[in-house]
Amino acid sequence: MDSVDLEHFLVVGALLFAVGLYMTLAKRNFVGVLIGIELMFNAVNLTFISFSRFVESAEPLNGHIFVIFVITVAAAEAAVALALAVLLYRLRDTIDVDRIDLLKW
Amino acid sequence: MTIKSEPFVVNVGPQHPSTHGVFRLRLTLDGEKIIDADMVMGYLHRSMEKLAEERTYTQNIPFTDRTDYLAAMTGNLAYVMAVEKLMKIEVPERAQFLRTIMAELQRIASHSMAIGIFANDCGAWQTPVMHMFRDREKILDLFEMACGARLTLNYMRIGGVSRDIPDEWMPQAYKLLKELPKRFAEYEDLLLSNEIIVARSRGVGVLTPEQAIAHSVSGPMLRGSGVAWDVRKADPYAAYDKLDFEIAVGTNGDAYDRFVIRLAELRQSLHILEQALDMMPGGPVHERLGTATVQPGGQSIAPLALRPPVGEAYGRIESPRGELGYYIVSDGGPSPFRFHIRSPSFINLTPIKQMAIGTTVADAIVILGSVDIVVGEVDR
Amino acid sequence: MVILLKGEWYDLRDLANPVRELIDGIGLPDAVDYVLWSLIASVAILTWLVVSVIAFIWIERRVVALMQNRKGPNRVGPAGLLQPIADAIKLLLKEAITTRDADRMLFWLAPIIVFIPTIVVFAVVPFGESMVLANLNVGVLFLIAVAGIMTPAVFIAGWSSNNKYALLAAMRTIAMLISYEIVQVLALLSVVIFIGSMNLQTFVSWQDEYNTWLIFIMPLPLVAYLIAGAVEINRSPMDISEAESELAAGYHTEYGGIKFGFFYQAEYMAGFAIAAAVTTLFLGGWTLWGLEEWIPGWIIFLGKLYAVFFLYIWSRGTLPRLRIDQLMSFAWKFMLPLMLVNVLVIGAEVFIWEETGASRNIALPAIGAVNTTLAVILVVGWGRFLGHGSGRQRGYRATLTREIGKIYYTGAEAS
Amino acid sequence: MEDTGTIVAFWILALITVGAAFGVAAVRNQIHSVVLLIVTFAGVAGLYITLSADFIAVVQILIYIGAIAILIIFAIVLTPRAGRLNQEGFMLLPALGLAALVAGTMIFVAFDTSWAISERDGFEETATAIGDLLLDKYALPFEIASVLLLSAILGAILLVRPEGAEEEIE
Repeated sequence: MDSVDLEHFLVVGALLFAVGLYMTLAKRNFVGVLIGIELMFNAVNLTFISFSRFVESAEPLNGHIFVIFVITVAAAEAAVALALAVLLYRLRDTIDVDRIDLLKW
Repeated sequence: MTIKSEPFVVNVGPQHPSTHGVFRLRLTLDGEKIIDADMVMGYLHRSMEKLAEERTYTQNIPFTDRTDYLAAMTGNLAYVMAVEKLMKIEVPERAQFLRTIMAELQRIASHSMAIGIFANDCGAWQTPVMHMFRDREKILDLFEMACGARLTLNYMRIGGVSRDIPDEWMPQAYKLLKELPKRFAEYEDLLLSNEIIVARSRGVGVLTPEQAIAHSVSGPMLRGSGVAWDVRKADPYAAYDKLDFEIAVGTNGDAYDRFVIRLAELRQSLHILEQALDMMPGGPVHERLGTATVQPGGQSIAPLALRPPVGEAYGRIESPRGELGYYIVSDGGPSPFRFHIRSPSFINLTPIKQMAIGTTVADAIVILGSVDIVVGEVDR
Repeated sequence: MVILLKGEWYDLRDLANPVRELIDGIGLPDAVDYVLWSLIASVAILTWLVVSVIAFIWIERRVVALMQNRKGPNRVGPAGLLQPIADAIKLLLKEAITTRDADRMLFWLAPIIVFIPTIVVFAVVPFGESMVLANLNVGVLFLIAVAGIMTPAVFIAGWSSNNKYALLAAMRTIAMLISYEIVQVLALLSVVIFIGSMNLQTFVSWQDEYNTWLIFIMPLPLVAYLIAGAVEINRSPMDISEAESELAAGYHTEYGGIKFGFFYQAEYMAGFAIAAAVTTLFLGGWTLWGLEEWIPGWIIFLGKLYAVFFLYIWSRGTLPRLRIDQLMSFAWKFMLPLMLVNVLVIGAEVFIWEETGASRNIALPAIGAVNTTLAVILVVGWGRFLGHGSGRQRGYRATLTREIGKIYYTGAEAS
Repeated sequence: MEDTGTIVAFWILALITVGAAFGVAAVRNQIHSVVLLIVTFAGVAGLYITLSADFIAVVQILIYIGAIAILIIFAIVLTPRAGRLNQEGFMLLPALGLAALVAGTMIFVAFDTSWAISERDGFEETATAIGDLLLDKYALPFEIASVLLLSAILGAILLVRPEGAEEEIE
């Protein structure tokens, strides 16, 4: 506990990712799934930034650039996905992913 | 694909800053858009029409103060005119002029409030209404000098007015008349071309003349829809036939037009007042009725127990809110058999559903403000 | 005198000096020193904020009263000075009601969350030469980002109240704040391009060095920022999120007692935050053309801040409120294109200045003149293009007639 | 990173972040879940600051709290009749197992790998350097990202536009 190293941040990232993964797989509500995806994005970003801070590299700021692109994509993804959720709700009156099964087998 | 949007019912009122009393508007919303509007009235119902059947004709005058409490003079006037018509009483000329002057002063006071409150409904945080209060205050001072009361005046009597104005009244009134045009010019400058007020009220709450007539609205609402109609011209009462004035009409029938008309009517009222004060004749202010008692000061008081002949009468005037009518049926007894008030506030409210549907919540408030209701008169 | 004072611990030109001398004098370990120093600074800023809010509640009420022909509060204490304190005591003593179907946790949380961003902003604001709690390199971005926290906080307040007015107001607020955040970002972006830094202290030193204020160089972003700020702090004509005459009290309709007090206080603090940002970014911060050598910089800063905040009081006493759709179209159709053009123009100017290497005495007045003319042309031209302010309504009066029964209706023209 | 401030800050922020993240998955009420998600985002922003990534931290607050959380809130509010319960479907146990497995693997890898740790201190100022990189080396991805955002905006508008909006525009 006398210093904070890369591993600490990686563990936080891993835990966030696991929670996100769990939510994405298990939640019935479409919005819950999205929240899970956002959590995973955050975990990845955190990992990127910690590598960029700690790991030997010629251009350490590349990690930051990656995070910026990830955030951009996440924003776009969130907008489209939530639009899909609203659309789905209008069509099917539900956003329960277990009940959206028109394409099932 | 249709949008399945949850209808969202919002109760504007009975406790709400913009319903000017305890009036309730049930709005059904789709987002911010109004898809249905219902009026719920009766929160201030005091059953005046029924109570009046138990009281003598003179005792009923104070009731007329309390229907439209922002324009008590006009309420008085309409009622006493109806009774005078029933009893075929000729009112002395000085009383006629006093009635006209008081009614016009009341119109200025009431319209000032209406304009201020309308600006308030548009979101101006109290400033216009406070400025308007300044003028209204001076007029109420004049009322106080004339009859001792400021809000519920009880000034008119069957056969005239309760007492003559004191000597200091006329100079005071002339002083006010000199002040007011400057003020009105200021309000016109500030409010008429205010970009935000125009944006908020232009094209909002449009009422076509056909709709307006179908709903039998009156007053600034009807004139706002472009119908040149004013009881003062159409069926002159008091001293209006001797006075020169114009009717202000709008061309678009929207909330902005009603607001503009009220501003223009302030000027017209001022014009009427100037003429009436100059033309004011001398003489008694009260017709001496059969059993009238004469007070030591020479003031005559109408008897408590008037017994008009059997019959019916409808007295109507142009109150600040529209055509105010009192319909009275007499069975020959000391109290009216039937006492009905055609209250402009109530009737002007009826097209609000047409006006509000399709607009937004903010517009509904502006429309309500442009109708200029007094809930005391709506519910009576 | 100034020479004598300079750098001494009793030099009042920088309030931080005496405190720093004192702490250094004790000789504590670094960590404790750091924490103690931050703590003292934070408490000082908070105290100043609360006192300012209390003072400005009184000032606002008195000033608006003067604008409205009234006297304003004048009973409690001399000239009503103790009125805000009496109000605060009243709010504290009131029962903190939670409505039955409210979401209890969020209902209690919302006033606290609303409070956070308004205070945190002041961490990066330079009150004086060295009076800044955290000299962030991304200070400008920080201002915007922290203000963005307001949005979910307001939503939480509106949602948890379980009140229809509150929910409606919360949705309005979110839509509005997000729209104007974009305007705000673009307004500050043009400033940042020009200065070439996002550090607020750099802004002050730049304006000091070049002996000008950014308000003279780029008035348009200032106006845009002030308008976006008015939206953020619910000042008329943008106070639709708590539109008194429409939605009772907006998103804090259900809040009473000290919880309402929190919202009220937070609103004022956010106002000070906007004023502080405007002062620092556009009005030279704590400098006043050399006068800061004689007058403590923080007094200059506060003077400017209060002057900017006064604008909001003024507008509140003067202007009616816009409708939500008008406000949104104002943001998206009017402000956004203008701001985009502005960013482009400023970028071009910076580029040309660098390329030509003109001296500052030529470049700055030229840029200022170009920007001011352009601002006027853009605002008037774009406004005309969208059909505003063409003077069409200016001469509109009611038609006067003596004839009865005629119909003058010509059909409603669209606004 | 040995100084006391950073260590204390890291542990507090890490606990808040991870705790709030678990809360996001665990609480029943969807709105509470989003509020905790905002806390997680804020915690991650704090962690970025301890990693001396000030620009990214501010961007995190700006985009995630100011925009994405709001979008999620909008989605919840706009779907009123959908269940607002944050409940799990039939995938609960497999998901739990998989998540635990992934977390375990990643933590194992994190501790097992010998990372090439550099000895440099945190970044002094990242904003300018990031700006330079974005407009120089990464100019093409930057442009592509802007096109992506534009198409996302258009797509989102197109998806939720009500039927008959074409006539309204004309």
